[in-house]
Amino acid sequence: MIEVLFFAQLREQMGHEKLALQNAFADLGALRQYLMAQHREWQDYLSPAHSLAAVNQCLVDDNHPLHAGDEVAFFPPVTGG
Amino acid sequence: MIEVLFFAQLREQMGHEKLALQNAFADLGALRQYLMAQHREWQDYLSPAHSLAAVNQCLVDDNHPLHAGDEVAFFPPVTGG
Amino acid sequence: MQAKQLSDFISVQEANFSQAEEYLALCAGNRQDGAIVSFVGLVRDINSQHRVQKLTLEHYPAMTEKSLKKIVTEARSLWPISRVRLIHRVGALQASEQIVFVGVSSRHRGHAFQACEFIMDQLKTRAPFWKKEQDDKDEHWVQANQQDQQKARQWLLKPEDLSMFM
Amino acid sequence: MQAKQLSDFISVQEANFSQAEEYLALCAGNRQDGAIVSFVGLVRDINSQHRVQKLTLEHYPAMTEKSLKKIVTEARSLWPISRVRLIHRVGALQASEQIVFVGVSSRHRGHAFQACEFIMDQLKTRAPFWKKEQDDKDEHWVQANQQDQQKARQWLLKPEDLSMFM
Repeated sequence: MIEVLFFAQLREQMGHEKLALQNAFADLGALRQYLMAQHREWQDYLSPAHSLAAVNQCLVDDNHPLHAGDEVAFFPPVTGG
Repeated sequence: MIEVLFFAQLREQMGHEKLALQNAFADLGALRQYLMAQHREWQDYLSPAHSLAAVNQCLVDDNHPLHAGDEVAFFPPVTGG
Repeated sequence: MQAKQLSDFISVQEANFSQAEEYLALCAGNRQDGAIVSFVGLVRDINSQHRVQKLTLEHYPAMTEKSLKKIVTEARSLWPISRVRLIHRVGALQASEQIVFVGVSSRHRGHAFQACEFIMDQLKTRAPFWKKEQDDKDEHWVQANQQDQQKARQWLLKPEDLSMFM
Repeated sequence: MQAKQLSDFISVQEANFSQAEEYLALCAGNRQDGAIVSFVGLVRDINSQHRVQKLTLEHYPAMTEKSLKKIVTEARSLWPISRVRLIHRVGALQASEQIVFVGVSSRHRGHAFQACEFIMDQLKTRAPFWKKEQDDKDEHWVQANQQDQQKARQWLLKPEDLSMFM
């Protein structure tokens, strides 16, 4: 299982705080493509141009491999400080 | 009259805190050369490599013109902060 | 450099902090360092032409401290700094309130300035915080700005300029 | 930027200063600025391998404040900063004591960092202060260091790098 979290504006846009997926994905890019294919709007919200992604709480890019039990998070560019 | 002040290590080396000169000098360089010619050691102490100079409390170089009433100061490179 | 002087304090908290106490923690018993640089970020009254009434800071708790520790570790690998203190607030904040503190002590001021600014620049683009602003018109998520991305990247792109300070 | 926020406080004094009070003076009633950067210089315990017992700071009173004002004016011409506070102590100081404070407030952090470091770098090479150190061996005048000269010059030599922050 892979747990997918959403934060801030992206959480509101997606209408989900968390998803639990049973599928296996080779890498973050495969998971992203899978989610983007679910709804027309998600295509936009989850595109790499509009969102960052972390796997197990570290920022990574689409080539990062995924394993069962990973915690994946998608969120907008950060605005702290 | 031109008043010449010395500070810090240079004051101790020169053995003077202040000199009052009646001579006229075209510029700071002329005054510096005049003083350097007074004692063999002053040649070294007052060389531009070892001392900075201010005219009327502003850092200047040897081309700066001098006028009667100017306050000139020579001092080592500064070490505040 | 004495190893015991190398300590990090990192905190993510709702409570306000005292800049004065943070400064003292950087100085107390610290006889080796000649330089203390500190940064405080405040909620600005006016952002993008609208008057900010309040601000809510959301974060990703499991990741926040981890990402801040990583940034401080990178700063330590770039400059010989001694003490680092980093506090970031979350939750509801009013205009003029303190949001973030970064303090760095070092033997030499150049290292402390560079490390402090580096930590802020990296935090701005890599630490999982998001601001929601309530102004006199509406409530909206603050958009990330391009200049912050550039500032953060510049540290990585110019090693020859960095080497000057090392 | 509101004109009333543009104020300089410059002081050359024997008395110690409170970093906490200086920070408050940069923040109090300041609703426009998002960034406060401050620097404090301390007497280091050990300089050039000898243990510093005490330090005496001599200055050129007629010139000191004038030169500090000039440096702050230059910083204002380079970056849109709001409040500046600059204090330099003179006279006898012990190890670990505070020597100098520079604090800058600004809307954006990059400007505050740059202006604060610029003021320190210029002060180090242009303000008429001289340190005499008493260590466990003898009393001697501190020699100016070449790195400070380079740091001060670098601000003048690289306008294209500066423009990035403006």
